[in-house]
Amino acid sequence: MKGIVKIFPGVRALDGVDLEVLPGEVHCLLGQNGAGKSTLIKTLAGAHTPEEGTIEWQGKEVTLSSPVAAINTGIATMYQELDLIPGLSVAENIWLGHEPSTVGFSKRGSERSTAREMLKRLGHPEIPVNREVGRLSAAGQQIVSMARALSHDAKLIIMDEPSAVLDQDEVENLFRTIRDLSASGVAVVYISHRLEEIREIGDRITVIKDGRTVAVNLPAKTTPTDDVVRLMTGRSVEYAFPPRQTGTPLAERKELLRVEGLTRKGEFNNVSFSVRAGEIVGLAGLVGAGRSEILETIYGARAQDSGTVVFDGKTLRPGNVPAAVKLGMGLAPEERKSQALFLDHPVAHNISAATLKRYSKLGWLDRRRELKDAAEQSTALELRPAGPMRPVRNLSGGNQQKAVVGRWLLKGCRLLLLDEPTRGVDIGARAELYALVRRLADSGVGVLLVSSEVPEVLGLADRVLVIREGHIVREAPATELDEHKVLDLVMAGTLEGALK
Amino acid sequence: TNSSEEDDDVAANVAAPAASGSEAPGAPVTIGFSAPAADHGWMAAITTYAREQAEAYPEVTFNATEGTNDVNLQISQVETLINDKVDVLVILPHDGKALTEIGRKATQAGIPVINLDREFSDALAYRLFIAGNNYGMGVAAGNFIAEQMKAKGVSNPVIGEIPGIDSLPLTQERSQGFKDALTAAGLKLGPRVPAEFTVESGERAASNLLQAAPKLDAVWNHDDDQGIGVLQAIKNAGRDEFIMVGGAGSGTAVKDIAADNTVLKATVTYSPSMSASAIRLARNIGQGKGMSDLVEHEVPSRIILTSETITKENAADYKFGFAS
Amino acid sequence: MTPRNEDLGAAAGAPVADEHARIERAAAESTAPKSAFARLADSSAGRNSGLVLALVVICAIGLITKGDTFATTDNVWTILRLAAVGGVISVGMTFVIIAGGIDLSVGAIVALASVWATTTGTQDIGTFGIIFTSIVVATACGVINGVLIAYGKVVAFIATLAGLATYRGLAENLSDRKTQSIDTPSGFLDFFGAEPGGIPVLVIMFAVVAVLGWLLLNRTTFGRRTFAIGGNPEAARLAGINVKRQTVMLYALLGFLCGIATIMILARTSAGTSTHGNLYELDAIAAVVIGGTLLSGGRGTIVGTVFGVLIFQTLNNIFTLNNLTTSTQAVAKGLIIVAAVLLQQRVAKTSRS
Amino acid sequence: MTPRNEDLGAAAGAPVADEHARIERAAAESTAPKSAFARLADSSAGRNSGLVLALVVICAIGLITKGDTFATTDNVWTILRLAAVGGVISVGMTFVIIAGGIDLSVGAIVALASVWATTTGTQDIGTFGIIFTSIVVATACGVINGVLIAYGKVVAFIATLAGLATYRGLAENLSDRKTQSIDTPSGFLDFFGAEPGGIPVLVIMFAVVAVLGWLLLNRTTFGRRTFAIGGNPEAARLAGINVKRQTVMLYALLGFLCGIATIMILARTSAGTSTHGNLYELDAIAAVVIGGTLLSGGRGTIVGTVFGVLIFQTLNNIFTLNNLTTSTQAVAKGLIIVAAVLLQQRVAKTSRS
Ligand SMILES: Nc1ncnc2c1ncn2[C@@H]1O[C@H](COP(=O)(O)OP(=O)(O)OP(=O)(O)O)[C@@H](O)[C@H]1O
Ligand SMILES: Nc1ncnc2c1ncn2[C@@H]1O[C@H](COP(=O)(O)OP(=O)(O)OP(=O)(O)O)[C@@H](O)[C@H]1O
Ligand SMILES: [Mg+2]
Ligand SMILES: [Mg+2]
Repeated sequence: MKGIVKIFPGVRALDGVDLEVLPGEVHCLLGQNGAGKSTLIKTLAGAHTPEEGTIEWQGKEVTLSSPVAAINTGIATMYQELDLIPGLSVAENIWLGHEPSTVGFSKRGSERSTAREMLKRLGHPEIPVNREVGRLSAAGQQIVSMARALSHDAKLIIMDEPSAVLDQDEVENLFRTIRDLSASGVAVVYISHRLEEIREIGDRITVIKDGRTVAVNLPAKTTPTDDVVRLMTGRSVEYAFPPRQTGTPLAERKELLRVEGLTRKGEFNNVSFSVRAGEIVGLAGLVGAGRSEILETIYGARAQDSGTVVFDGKTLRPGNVPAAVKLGMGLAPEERKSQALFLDHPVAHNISAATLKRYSKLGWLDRRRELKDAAEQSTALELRPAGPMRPVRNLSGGNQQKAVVGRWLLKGCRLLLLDEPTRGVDIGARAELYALVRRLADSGVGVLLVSSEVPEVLGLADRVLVIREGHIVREAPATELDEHKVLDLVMAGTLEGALK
Repeated sequence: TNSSEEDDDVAANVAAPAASGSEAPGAPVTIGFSAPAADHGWMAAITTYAREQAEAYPEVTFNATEGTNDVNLQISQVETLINDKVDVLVILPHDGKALTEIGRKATQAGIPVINLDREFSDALAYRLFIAGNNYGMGVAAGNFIAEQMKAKGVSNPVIGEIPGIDSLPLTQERSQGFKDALTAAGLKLGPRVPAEFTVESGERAASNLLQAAPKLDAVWNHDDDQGIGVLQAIKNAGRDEFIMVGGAGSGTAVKDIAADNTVLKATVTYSPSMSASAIRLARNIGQGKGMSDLVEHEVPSRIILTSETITKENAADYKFGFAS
Repeated sequence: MTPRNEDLGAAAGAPVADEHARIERAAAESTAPKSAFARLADSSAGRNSGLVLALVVICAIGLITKGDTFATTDNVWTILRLAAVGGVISVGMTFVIIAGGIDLSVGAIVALASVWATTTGTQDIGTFGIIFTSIVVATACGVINGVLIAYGKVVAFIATLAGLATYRGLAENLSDRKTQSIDTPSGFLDFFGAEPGGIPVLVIMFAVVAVLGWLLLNRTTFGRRTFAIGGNPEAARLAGINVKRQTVMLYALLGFLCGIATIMILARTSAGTSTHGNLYELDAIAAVVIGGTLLSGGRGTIVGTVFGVLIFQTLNNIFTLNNLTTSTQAVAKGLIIVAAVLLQQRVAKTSRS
Repeated sequence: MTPRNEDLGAAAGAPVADEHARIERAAAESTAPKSAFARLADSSAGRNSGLVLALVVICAIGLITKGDTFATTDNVWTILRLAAVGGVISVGMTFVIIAGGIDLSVGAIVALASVWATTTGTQDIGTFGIIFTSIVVATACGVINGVLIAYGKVVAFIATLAGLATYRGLAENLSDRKTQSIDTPSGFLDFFGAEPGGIPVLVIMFAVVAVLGWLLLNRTTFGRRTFAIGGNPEAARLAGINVKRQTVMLYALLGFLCGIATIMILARTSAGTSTHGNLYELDAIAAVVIGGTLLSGGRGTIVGTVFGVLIFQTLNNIFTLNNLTTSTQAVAKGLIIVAAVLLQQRVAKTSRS
């Protein structure tokens, strides 16, 4: 690809990008949120038509005018935003658009068996091929998306942040697949904000910034992290975790949240713990362990079968979100698109959605103050481009995530429930976010943090709860745990069991 | 107003069985009845008259399937009545031609069919046809207006028309009669805005008509039910330079005409009492009797009613309206 | 920074099989604690168990109030004959709604096709002329709708609302608002009015359309794509589906089925008129939605639609048998619809937990 | 205890002035490269420029065909008076549709309220009785719809379809299908029939409803929540918005506006009847959708709806002035609607690029 230019109304998303991919290599694409990575690969996938620039495929110039054209050329894509049809089954999604069929009748038997085969290759024989995709977890959907890309027998597979919703276990499966692909000569374009993944799987790196290529042909294994980050952000970033709170010992602080025997059948069982003011409590566990469900139940978005949630001395009625919000809870949910964002509404309105009361007098909105505060919030999170009246839909994935987190930072909650807050957020903004969360805690806010990245939980939290299959298997100060211990716990249940 | 006074009128119109002639009590008869949806004063009166007439005969069982404007559903209702093995069927079809097939089927099944008001396309499909005279109604309205214009000495009068639902054959017949009568008198038809037999559509149509014609001499409104809206629109617009003729003959219209305080000066009838007649004759047919005023042994096969013109002079004599 | 997983696995000593067991358990979780009844509820018939129950309740009402006539074979055929015309259209409407669209013009299409098929010229050609004209006119209208929506990018609601006005207006102009009887002696009425083996031809046609519709929706790529563009049109496009062509084909299919319905209504009434098909759009949409198809697209079943049609028509039949007045019918219908939906939800919930 | 955001900003140590500059720059970014025309197109009037154009074209047709009567003040008031009743309902419908709902029962609500407000008992109380009853009955129907949808979880389409049947059935039962004139001598007709300063009261009412509706939708938390639950109900719920209560309030608002419309229709026709409001639901939805509001929710404008209403009524007026037959009107209307939408798209596209 050479000199690709893509213009959206008001934004020059790509401003002359070059990208060169060799057969059998894993080519990593790096850049900040909103740099233009997804836009670039969408032009390569035929989903966008570029205004300028040329694409060469195996030495010949081609025009990829539609997704079909790209697929037929031999380019398969896993998009950043999951592109599956929720109402169709796993097998149907995998084969969508190129169903094996005789005179229009789809061969459902062969569809299913090949789908099963492919899932097995991906290390997930347990995903039922007849299950509706909408009922799978985000991780499950990502795997189906992967299987679909494989089903095309493509020469080039593009993966836009495939690991964002996966835990380390699943990421390893993914890497095994990628290595298989490379071995058979298939090229992979891999996008991720986790530099350690790039190191492990990547061959070469291309860095883009503000729609322009700023570096090509960097060796993935050896380029110093600082260099990469500077290329991406234009500055050096301190990406260490902020220091923990000193001063009043946590044990002496006021208890903010007390969860007692919380149970939802089939999701989690007899969960009890507490969060104190100014404390960051992390929930570690594998995808599907039930952490999101626990958070949502505390928040009232789901009603528990038994158990109580006591917040600030008051017992909450099950399944009552407005009451929880009124008392000062906020939840940044896991699925930004379906659970958090009003895609067609301006960024500012998305950020202020939970804070409307603050700006209203007898129901009348003070829109100027609302806009100002929302804009400040998005600046604090480095949300780009910053136009507060831009529809959220047009933001890059990482920036959308920032808007979700921004909503609750603006609200100024007393207890913040963060479910995968850094999913898809670039390394610079991530550091900002960590600092922000720590500052919040220091000012007395309680934080309950769910993340599939164990280092994040360990680095940010004061205390860690390890969840396995809906049970708390270990509770300990973060300083007493390390990654190995946590991973052993989430897989084997108890440390003793793992060591045996 | 839905005063009870008009309900009394309705009841008074239904004759109690006499002891002699065709009115003498006879064998039990089950009469099946099907009509379009009673979404209009006139159509509501059709059902009411039929029901009350049937109730006046102890030996008559009245099996009414009420109301639909969907021919498909009405066909199925008649099918249900045939399944039920009624003795005689009285059908006021939503669309005469579209229900011919089922009329024929009923006849073939040995059930005599009385076709009310909207005629089947095949005379073999009914035993008796009773109807008002739509064409005659238009003629009556046209003649009345022509007379008035002549009496007033207006040359080249602007004559408006507010018909009901334009796609119904009955509307087309009425309009044709009206036009023919005007033409015969050397007059021309002016603006024409159809309504939909409802008060509201009458108001809307009249508002538009009055706008389209800054000056009018006469208007024929096909239907007195929609006429309530028409009159209100005229009142709202503060217009009174013309005369209006109503249609079908509702209780309110007759009262207005008698009071003579609106532009409504006359109405031409299309009496819903035909359904009461239909029930009486259905009973006669079911019992194998003739009509006592005729010397024939059996009920004839076609009866067409006439359209009366009701004016201030004769309004007091007219009892057979419908409530609206 | 992140430790390699293999190392971890080795360190933890957890066999791979164990890992699989974990995920498998998670996946099985939702099916495991289910009773036989719940499993039935997950199957196609079961997914409609609420509808079945609603229909059963309605039939019970029929039996109680008018057992002698309601339960006769004749009456069952009466219900089915009545259901047939609207049923055929509802099957087509199911496709369009699953694809995230809507068609308000179906009734008007039936009107136009019925008028066109009964002009003297067409009738002279005979049975074939009537059938051919009905189908071609109706399908053409469907194609026009589809092209406006897919290529003209007019919102389906608006495009077909305009179609409703235009097609019915054309029907009125063409027929001069007169009802046109089929009276050229031809086999048309005899054929479609026949009842081979006691089963009315119209009912057979409805059954065939429903079965073929089911196959088309659930067993072909066409059906798969219909779900896809309704579930997520952008994702469908990215998967290489020609969304525009598929959209046109869907409206054409519905138009075609309106043509079939036209033939059926012509057979039933022996006449074509511009008032045919009045408010069919509402009936069809209502049947589809009662049948559990989402108005927002992406999900729905033909079986549900057939139940929706039967529920409405059985209700009509029971009202007729009981001589209810129109007003009472309306009130009863409204209340029963709400009750049926609430009931259906209750059943769905029980079978899920 | 809640830390205000300002503190955070300060804690971050970023100089406030600097941040502001950054925000301003960013905000300017999106407007900078735009032409004056494009900026107009972005403003409220501009977003509806296609509609304005469509209305202008339609008016031009009116002027050309019937200039002498079309352009009179009287005729303008006639159009506006006709637009008023449906307009008030359409404003309410805009809210419901933006919130992702739909209400098919508005016409039936008007029928029921009009009948109830003109019973002898109510009329005896006088003007106040009529107004009070109209509003209370209509609002109550709206609340029932809302509760069924929000708490009973019945799909809006089905719940209000049932409402359509039930309310109209009740209206027929209550009035025994007779038209009930308002003849108790009271100031009702005089008041609402008045034309202070030459402006009909009904038109004033419509204008007031439209302006208040615009303010409510665009300047209050109520409006913001309406957009939110239409844009993404799950996200709205998780943002702490009481989605159920808001839903009930929205249908109640629409019911209330149906009550206003009932008063207006009573004033215009001086009679209550169960046939009032026939097919209002379709007219209102059509006006809203033509006005650019998405049927799927989350987006829409009151201004667009007002234009939609005006376009339809002006068309009707021009048809009448030109003495077109109903059938020709229907065809013309269909074609003009499609043309208007295609035109609107073209304009929108030009103004965007
Ligand atoms: N449809 C669109 N309309 C307008 N602007 C868009 C659209 N899609 C993307 N953009 C803009 O293009 C720029 C590049 O976005 P892109 O999604 O490619 O970023 P990215 O590098 O993938 O970021 P992330 O890491 O957050 O996923 C952003 O400024 C974004 O706001
Ligand atoms: N809508 C749903 N229907 C059926 N099953 C679901 C649904 N949502 C989630 N599940 C299942 O519930 C289990 C827990 O889900 P989930 O992945 O959200 O857990 P988690 O611990 O929050 O994981 P993570 O946050 O790491 O993704 C999984 O087995 C998932 O498949
Ligand atoms: Mg991206
Ligand atoms: Mg989760």
